[in-house]
Amino acid sequence: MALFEAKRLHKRFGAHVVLEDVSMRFEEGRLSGIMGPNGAGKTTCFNLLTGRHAPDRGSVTFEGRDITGLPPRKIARLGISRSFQIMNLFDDYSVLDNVSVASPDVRQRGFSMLGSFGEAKGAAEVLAQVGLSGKEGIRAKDLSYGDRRALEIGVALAARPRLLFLDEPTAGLGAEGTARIAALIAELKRSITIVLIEHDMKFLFGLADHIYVMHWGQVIAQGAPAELRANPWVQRSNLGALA
Amino acid sequence: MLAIFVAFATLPLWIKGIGLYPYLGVEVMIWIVYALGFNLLLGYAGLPSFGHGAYFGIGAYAFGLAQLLLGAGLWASLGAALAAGAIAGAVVGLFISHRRGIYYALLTIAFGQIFWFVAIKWHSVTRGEDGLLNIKRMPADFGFASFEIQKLEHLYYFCFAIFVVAVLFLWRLVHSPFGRVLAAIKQNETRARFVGYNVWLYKWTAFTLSTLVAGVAGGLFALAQQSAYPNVMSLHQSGFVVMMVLVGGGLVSFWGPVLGAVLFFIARDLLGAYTEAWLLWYGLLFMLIVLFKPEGLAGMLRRGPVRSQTAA
Amino acid sequence: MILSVESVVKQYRRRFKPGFRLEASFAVEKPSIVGVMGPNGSGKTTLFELITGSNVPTSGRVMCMGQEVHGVKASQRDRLAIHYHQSYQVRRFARRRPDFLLEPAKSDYPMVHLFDEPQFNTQDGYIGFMLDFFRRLRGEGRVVFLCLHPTERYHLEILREVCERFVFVEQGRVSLFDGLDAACADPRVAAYLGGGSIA
Amino acid sequence: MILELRDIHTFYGETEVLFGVSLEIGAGEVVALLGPNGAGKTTTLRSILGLSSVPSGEILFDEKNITRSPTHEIARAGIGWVPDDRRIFPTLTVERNLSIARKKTRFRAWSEKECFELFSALEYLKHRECENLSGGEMQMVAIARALVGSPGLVLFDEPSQGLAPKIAQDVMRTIGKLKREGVSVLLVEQNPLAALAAADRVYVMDKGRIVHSGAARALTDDATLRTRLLGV
Repeated sequence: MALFEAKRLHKRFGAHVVLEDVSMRFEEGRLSGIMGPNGAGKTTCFNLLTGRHAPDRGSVTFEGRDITGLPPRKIARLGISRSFQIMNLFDDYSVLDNVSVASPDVRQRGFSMLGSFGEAKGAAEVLAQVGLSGKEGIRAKDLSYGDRRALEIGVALAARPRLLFLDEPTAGLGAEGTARIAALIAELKRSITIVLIEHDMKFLFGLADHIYVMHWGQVIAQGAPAELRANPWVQRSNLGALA
Repeated sequence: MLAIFVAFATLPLWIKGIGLYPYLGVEVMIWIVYALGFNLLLGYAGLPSFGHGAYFGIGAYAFGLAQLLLGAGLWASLGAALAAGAIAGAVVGLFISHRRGIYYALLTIAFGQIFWFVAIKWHSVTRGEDGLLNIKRMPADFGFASFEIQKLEHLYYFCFAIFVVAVLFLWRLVHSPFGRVLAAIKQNETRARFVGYNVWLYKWTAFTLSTLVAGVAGGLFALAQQSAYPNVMSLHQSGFVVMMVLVGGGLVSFWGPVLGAVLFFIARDLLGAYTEAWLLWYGLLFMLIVLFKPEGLAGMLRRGPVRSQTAA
Repeated sequence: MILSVESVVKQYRRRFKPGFRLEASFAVEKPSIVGVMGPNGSGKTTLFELITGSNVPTSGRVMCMGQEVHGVKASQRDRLAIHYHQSYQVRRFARRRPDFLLEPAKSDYPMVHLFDEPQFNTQDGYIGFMLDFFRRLRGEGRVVFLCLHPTERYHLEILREVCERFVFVEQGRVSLFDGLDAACADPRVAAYLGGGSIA
Repeated sequence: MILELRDIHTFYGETEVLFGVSLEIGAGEVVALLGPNGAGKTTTLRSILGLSSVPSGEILFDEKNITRSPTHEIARAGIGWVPDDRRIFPTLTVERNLSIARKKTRFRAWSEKECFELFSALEYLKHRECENLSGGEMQMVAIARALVGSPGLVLFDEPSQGLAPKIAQDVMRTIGKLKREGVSVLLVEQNPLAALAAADRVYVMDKGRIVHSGAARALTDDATLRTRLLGV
């Protein structure tokens, strides 16, 4: 049984159809990728999988449990976490507070009105993992762009997920920044199941075990990177040249 | 904080020296409590409530009715004010907590107007526009001892005690996990959802707490004024608390509303002595601050870049 | 029979005078990939709209999986045929009667997919995935229409690689061809392709 | 040089999309800009037109710095634009669409008559409302509209998109005519071979950077390089 499975998802916003008959399986311990041109429905697909929108038809299961249509907070509490393409940080909070607020430790004490906030358990480890040790006190909005990208992943990690969704973690990063995120994800891959949306093919083909290609709101192809690359049209493209 | 407590504790000793009167101190403290409670919502949770006077008024009526109809003592009447504010807020909160921004603001105005209208029209209970008169200042009974608060000076210290408790509670609250989560929701509601917070429940709780505090403040107001009347529930009275919080700098500092309330009453009494149109000038000041210094007075007093609320 | 366009006529009017007229009558019995070509303004888009049920024919009818498209609830009409323009799905349906008077779609998933000028870029490799997708749809028993203006040699390669049949639309008339060579042999198609500079 | 981009960086919000793009176009030169979906071609055009924020780098047009000029000033300086979605006023006639686009710059003005010579079909369509035109006819109007605005440089964003082969060839031929009249052209295209045939020089972009620049001829002749860069 796959850790996470989506079956025949449909979603439309008014007359605009964004997802049509999308099925995906994410196996435990593997890194799956989703790629596709702009407007293909990748981010909407993520939004459905993580509870931001409910599908019109179809089902989503996590560890065999039906989670279709659950609100984001319930999905998050089951151990599914996500990062955002357009950064979604607690901008006025320090790096440490960003990670602390996102941790289950603080979340459980959230309604304590007289206790003190303090530092969440494991926050230091998360910051070390994403390479932000030593920057605990800096406000999120004062960080460099690359550090903000790293913190975006850090906040998602702080929830101690079993399944991590990352939406274009390298968007807007140059070669160096991309290399940093690639090293981080390669490291994370050893301990958690990851699903990644990415435009950068070189990045994705280097990391993923299985890739879904989306277009027109549908999965138009899927397979291991080597299988996808074997397509003759792919061979003649830039993607072929990466091999 | 200590400086503020000391200033208010000694206020009756020096206030006449600067040409003002002790009752002003009572009024200022009541409004500070009200404004701090309001700022929990506006400054910390980022939820604009523009009909907040309703809950202040409900507190005042509850205090008066408990005393006049049920013959309740001081504590029970204050308890009734607190409970009435909280219950009214809890019910309204059910209808508005899934909203934010302008929709939230509009709904709070609508509910505020409903309560105001009820206060005016439900003549048999609220006595319409005349309001409840002859509310007495009952003795404060602590079980082992009982104090009269008829005299202004005694009333002052009674209010001061409640003021200290309320300020300490609110200060503790905004630095507790609850307060920090609330501020996190203000910064990024979407993200808060995705790390597992029940955003709706937090917003509802914040609203209820804030109306609870408004109810207490309203109860004290009825006690001090010895009456309760619908005027305090009107939209423009609700606007005063928004002005106090914004002018004082509630968005950047816990103490902003304190500054704002003090300035408001000084402006009322000093400007009011020269011109009937003091509110016009105060309104202009408010506009200038919102336009050029949205962080308010507290923001101006801070040197250098505005420190984050989290560092406190 | 998956799709049959039965003596369909669409007559537009301009200021009470007859304007553009499209006539079509053809059928696609079995799952296949059909190429669609024709000059701008020849009626291709109108034809697609008639098939998806977003445009009402003046006479004749379009049958999809045994149902007349205009007899199916507008909210479910996308389970018969869907229209893609470039990277987006277009779904606007003409409603002449309220939905509750119409029958539900018998199919759960669209059986006819009309791709209107998908963007084929040789550099990003998606062409291969798109072509595989068309083949997969056909393998699942559906009909694919691929409308493409062949402005470069590789466009013809694409059409030759995946399409079994061709529809050529010109001035409101629809002709069918079996295979690309048969289509190119027709003088009207040759003229449309611009005198062999790419063919 | 009529247009010069010096190391420009462009952002959407806080996300960087162009990472130091430099390119130049000489007077009367046709330059093609090619690359896969999402490489930054359209963003480059938007940056030149002042529609995207360019916090660092310089854009010089006709020896004036236009990096931070508002779009209407850039247009008045003499940059014409043929957008990929054409953006013609649908309820106005062809003639009216052209007359409202007329403006004076330091470059040569094209009369309506000259435009009709370029696209003979337009002469017969001039009283038609634009919403009744076919895709190819609309493209002609869009180009003519750029020309009556007296441009020194015209930016074409995927002009052959959605056009029948014959019409697409006509559009490419028009670009040759503009060149002979001394108008410079920057051409963004999905169809690499057609663009190479029309252009003097070519830039290839990928992921927000220029990855190749050189003579169009050289790329047409070098099949290995062309396959590697363009996949054709």
